[in-house]
Amino acid sequence: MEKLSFRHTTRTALPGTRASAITGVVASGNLEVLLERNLAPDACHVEIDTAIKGYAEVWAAVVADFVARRQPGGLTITINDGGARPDTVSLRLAQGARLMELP
Amino acid sequence: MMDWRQERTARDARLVRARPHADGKIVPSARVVDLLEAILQPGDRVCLEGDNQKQADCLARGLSGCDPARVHDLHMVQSGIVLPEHLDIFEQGIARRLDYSYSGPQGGRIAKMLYGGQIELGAVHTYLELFARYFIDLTPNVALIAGVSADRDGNLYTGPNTEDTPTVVEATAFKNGVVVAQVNEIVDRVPRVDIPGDRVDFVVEADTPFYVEPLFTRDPGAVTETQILMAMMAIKGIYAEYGIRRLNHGIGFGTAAIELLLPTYAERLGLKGQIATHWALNPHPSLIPAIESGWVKQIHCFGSEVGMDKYIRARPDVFFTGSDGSLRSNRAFCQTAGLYACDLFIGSTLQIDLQGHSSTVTTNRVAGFGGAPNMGSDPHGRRHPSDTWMKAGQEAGGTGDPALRRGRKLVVQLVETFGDKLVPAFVERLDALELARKLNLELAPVMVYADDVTHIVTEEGIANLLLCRTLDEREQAIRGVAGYTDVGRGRDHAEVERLRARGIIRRPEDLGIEPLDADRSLLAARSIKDLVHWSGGLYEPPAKFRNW
Amino acid sequence: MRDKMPLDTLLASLFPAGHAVTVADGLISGEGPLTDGRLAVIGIDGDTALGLEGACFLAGCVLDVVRAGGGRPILVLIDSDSQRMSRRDELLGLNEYLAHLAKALLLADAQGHPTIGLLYGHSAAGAFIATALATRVLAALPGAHPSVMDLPSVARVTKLPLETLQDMARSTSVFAPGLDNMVQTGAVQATLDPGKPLGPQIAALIADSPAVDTRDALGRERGGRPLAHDIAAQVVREAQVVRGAQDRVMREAPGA
Amino acid sequence: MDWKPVALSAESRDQSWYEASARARLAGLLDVDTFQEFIGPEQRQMSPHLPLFALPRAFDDGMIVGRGRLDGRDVLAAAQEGRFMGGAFGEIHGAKLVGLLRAALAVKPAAVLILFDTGGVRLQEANAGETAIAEIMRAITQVRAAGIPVIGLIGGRAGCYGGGGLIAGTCAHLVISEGGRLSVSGPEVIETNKGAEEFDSRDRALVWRTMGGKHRRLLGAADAFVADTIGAFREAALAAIPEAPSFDLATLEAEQARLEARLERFGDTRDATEIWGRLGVNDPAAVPSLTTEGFDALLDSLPEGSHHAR
Repeated sequence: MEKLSFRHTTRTALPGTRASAITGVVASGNLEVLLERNLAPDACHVEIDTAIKGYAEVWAAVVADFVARRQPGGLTITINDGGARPDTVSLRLAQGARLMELP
Repeated sequence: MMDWRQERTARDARLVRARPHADGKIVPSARVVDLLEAILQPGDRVCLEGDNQKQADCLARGLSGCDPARVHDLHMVQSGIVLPEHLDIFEQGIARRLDYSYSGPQGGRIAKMLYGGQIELGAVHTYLELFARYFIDLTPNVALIAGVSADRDGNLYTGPNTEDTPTVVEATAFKNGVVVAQVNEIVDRVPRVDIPGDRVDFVVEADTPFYVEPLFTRDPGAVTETQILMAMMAIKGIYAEYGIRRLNHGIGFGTAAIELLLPTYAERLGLKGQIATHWALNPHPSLIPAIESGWVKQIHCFGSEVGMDKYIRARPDVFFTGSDGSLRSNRAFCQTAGLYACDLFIGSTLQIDLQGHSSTVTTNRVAGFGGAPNMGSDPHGRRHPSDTWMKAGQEAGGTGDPALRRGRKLVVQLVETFGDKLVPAFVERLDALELARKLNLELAPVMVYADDVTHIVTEEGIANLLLCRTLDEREQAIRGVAGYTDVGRGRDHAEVERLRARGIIRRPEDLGIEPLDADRSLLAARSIKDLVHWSGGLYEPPAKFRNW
Repeated sequence: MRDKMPLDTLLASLFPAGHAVTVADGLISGEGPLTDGRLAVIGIDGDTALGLEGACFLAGCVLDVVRAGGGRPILVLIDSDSQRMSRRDELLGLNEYLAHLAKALLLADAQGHPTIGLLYGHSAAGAFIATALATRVLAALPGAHPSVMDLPSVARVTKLPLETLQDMARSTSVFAPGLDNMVQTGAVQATLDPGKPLGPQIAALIADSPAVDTRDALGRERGGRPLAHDIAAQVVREAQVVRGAQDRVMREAPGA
Repeated sequence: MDWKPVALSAESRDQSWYEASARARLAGLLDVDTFQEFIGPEQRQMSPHLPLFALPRAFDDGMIVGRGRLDGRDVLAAAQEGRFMGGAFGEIHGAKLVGLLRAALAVKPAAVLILFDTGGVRLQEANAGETAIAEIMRAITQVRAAGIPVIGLIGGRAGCYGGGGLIAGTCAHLVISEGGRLSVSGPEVIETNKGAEEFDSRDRALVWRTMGGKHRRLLGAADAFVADTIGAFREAALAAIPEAPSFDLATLEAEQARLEARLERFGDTRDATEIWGRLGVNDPAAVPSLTTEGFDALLDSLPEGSHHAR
């Protein structure tokens, strides 16, 4: 297991007022993402607990792209990862952001 | 005086030695070893029929049971190294030299034996190459083949899995060789004659029906959202764009996803009748919904697929069938069709390098080629135009009179950037090169050469390599769809954005596709059971694919 | 590890004045005198696997006691294997038979027949749940060896080396086989003293038996299940609080 | 026979139960937007034991419990996530269900629904899981004795195995789909312990014929057979509430008679098709390929009605 933590500053806050959302399942090659709106509107923290060590750089890149694309300001995002591939991670993050934007 | 009949004389002598073990042409399975020891001579070229589907397994066991003191140093010339016996005979000293094409499940063991020097390797071929060499310099002395049934005259019914048999028999029987067939049963009258009896010398009634691997069955239940996304991109960004009607699919889950999206996603795009109408393809169960929805005009098959017989019999407008109603497949013809008469090949691979060379070889597995390189190459012998072919040729550019510019076949690699266990599909250097070095091969085992690949589709986007004008552009186009692999992260971001502006790289959003819409509910069938329902109960899946 | 107490010895200690307990095909049934009344006895002997017929027979014995009424306590003596593993048992619905036996014991207890389990040998998996673990109070004799799965099998499933698991088993009780570990989780409430007559010890267990399920509280006290009790209690608390929609976490949409 | 393929729809109640996540099942099963979770994922009550094995944890430990409405009636519901650790019972996973059942005694819902999806006990927490299963079974009988139906729904990927099978056998009413499997020992467990001659776990037709939803319904081990949609499970759960038997001596005596009769009648059979034949099914071999409608028609045509005392 490896714990990773990323802190980003965003230009804007993520739209919507949902307090929290969860998507995905912890399974082999899959992950769950818990999103909570509890930070300053220009902050985004991502905490990851992953089953597979040694992919910190890939995680950093995936998270940075997600933050740049979605501007998830205000969110703490906590991930339990069962060894998902980066594309699955991107998909879940996007799904989570969409849930948080729902009215 | 010159003796022009030495081979014929030798053949006659083999037959004389073998007669005591046969009743006419019929040999009981208990006498297989005696028969083979009587026929075979040291150093013979032998084709033991077996490919990625059916196996002459009874004869393989028989060959492996021969006394190495009597039968040794054989030169095996066969499509598939699939059964354990195929390699046992090398360990036993029965066989020494090997020319083959495909080795799937034995890929690991064959690599070890090559490395250990137990096998003297001629070459790893594509199917068509090996078939071609049967008629030039690798003509078998003895062919050991498999069929469903035979009559006492040796007339052979191969059933839906005709596959390589006509080719192997043609090369052997008409060049003084001996043909031995194993069949599941001896009958008074075969349902249809796939091989005329005068080309078959002996018929062995096998102890068990020949084995067929259900290699082309993909459970829709295992298709992932990522594969659906890629299938959507391929349909919208390539099939629709080029109007692809004549095509061949690989056997992966990505292409299965495309097949399952035709009656749903592609239907919504209004593409029915415009794409995917004529196929060189095995009878993939995952194509049933598209067939039932009227998408498919016709399909010619390399072989058959376990459980599809009844369905095929009920759809003679779509499939090639015999007078008895069952499928007639033929690997040599279908490979030729895939090479010359199809405008697109799309398949998966394990590794792609920065130029676009791809390989399914890893450092400790030699899986062989099978047919993919025949499908996945641009045939320079092609002369007939089609809109697809011409458009691709135009994109590839060139100088001189347009009427002198040949078209291009579309060769598409559909790959997820990471495979199982987070192994990257994009690499700086193919493992095939390391393998070639270790084994002293002149040629690295490359599945599809870079100059044949036209598009790479990943979950990140489509790279159109036809439009690249320099090697640098090509490298950045590949890096630009290589996701978060080292190769992908090593991209020049500005250059990738320029390529995107020129349409060389297209992201899902550039194609009007929202990745979050890539949902399993888009699949026309989400389980094997759904396929059974689509087929009206005609598809009978093997037990291992059932969950009911 | 101590040897398990043979059934004859156990019965002699339990019923010094004699009893009417018999064993057939590894299934124990009968009764004997206990202080001021009679004690019904069922169980499994000889490391026998519990299958359809056994579960059906034992459940029938329990229901007979319930039908007769009178509050006669039921002692469940266990030295069993796991559930019987066979195609036939599963074909005919072993889960129903085992659950039925457990329900019979739970019904008996609810209707005033105190149920006491006494583990004197092995037990595992479904057989354990259907018998000993379905009683109000579960006691064990030293030498008993309950297990959900043996360590080599755990090693196979978890793909961890056996030595690693053996090391881990020394520091954590939650997964490893053995009586001590089941005591720590609270599943086995008491260990009896084989050196003293068993009758009075059983009678005392009946007298002291808790009205409610205290196994998770015991597990917390003993450290074998640090969180189970508090989690269950928290669910009970939250279920009694009416919350507004505002507090809710946005759940994944169906199909997502 | 109607061979139409499954409908394509994004409507939540048309979604496949088998494919849906535990949360999606709950969302579609209950009245829209009525589910309220207890110990939600934001509380991060995760397994304290999995890190020892270097295994990833889940915020809900694979068990989601809470309350909601079913056609306007208050119910409590628990759903196992079969993809996380095979839906297996660990300490927290089990304790959440124990708590839910205890809560039922206090809040008196119209029913408790258990959405099974489990391989049994989580080996990494085996003792805690095994004990929790015993606590759950005891609690279920108490809830039932209080007059509250406990209804089990089985149709997930992991099936309902091991201790899960025993818990299911303790419920008042079971709903199962074709993909659902209900058993104690799984095929692989039997094969590992007794050999492939006893049970060839790769013969999936055999697996489903022996443990699958259709057989369980025909045998009387489940009360209702439904199509693999969330909506179908919802309808069946609703219909089950008034039908659930009470938990008393009469019910268990009836069950005893039912189980003894089954042994008497089918004890000598080797294969499910023999049982189906004796039940009056004309073409037992065709049963696995029947659609839900075809299977319903078959059930209606059988000479005996259902007698599901449990």
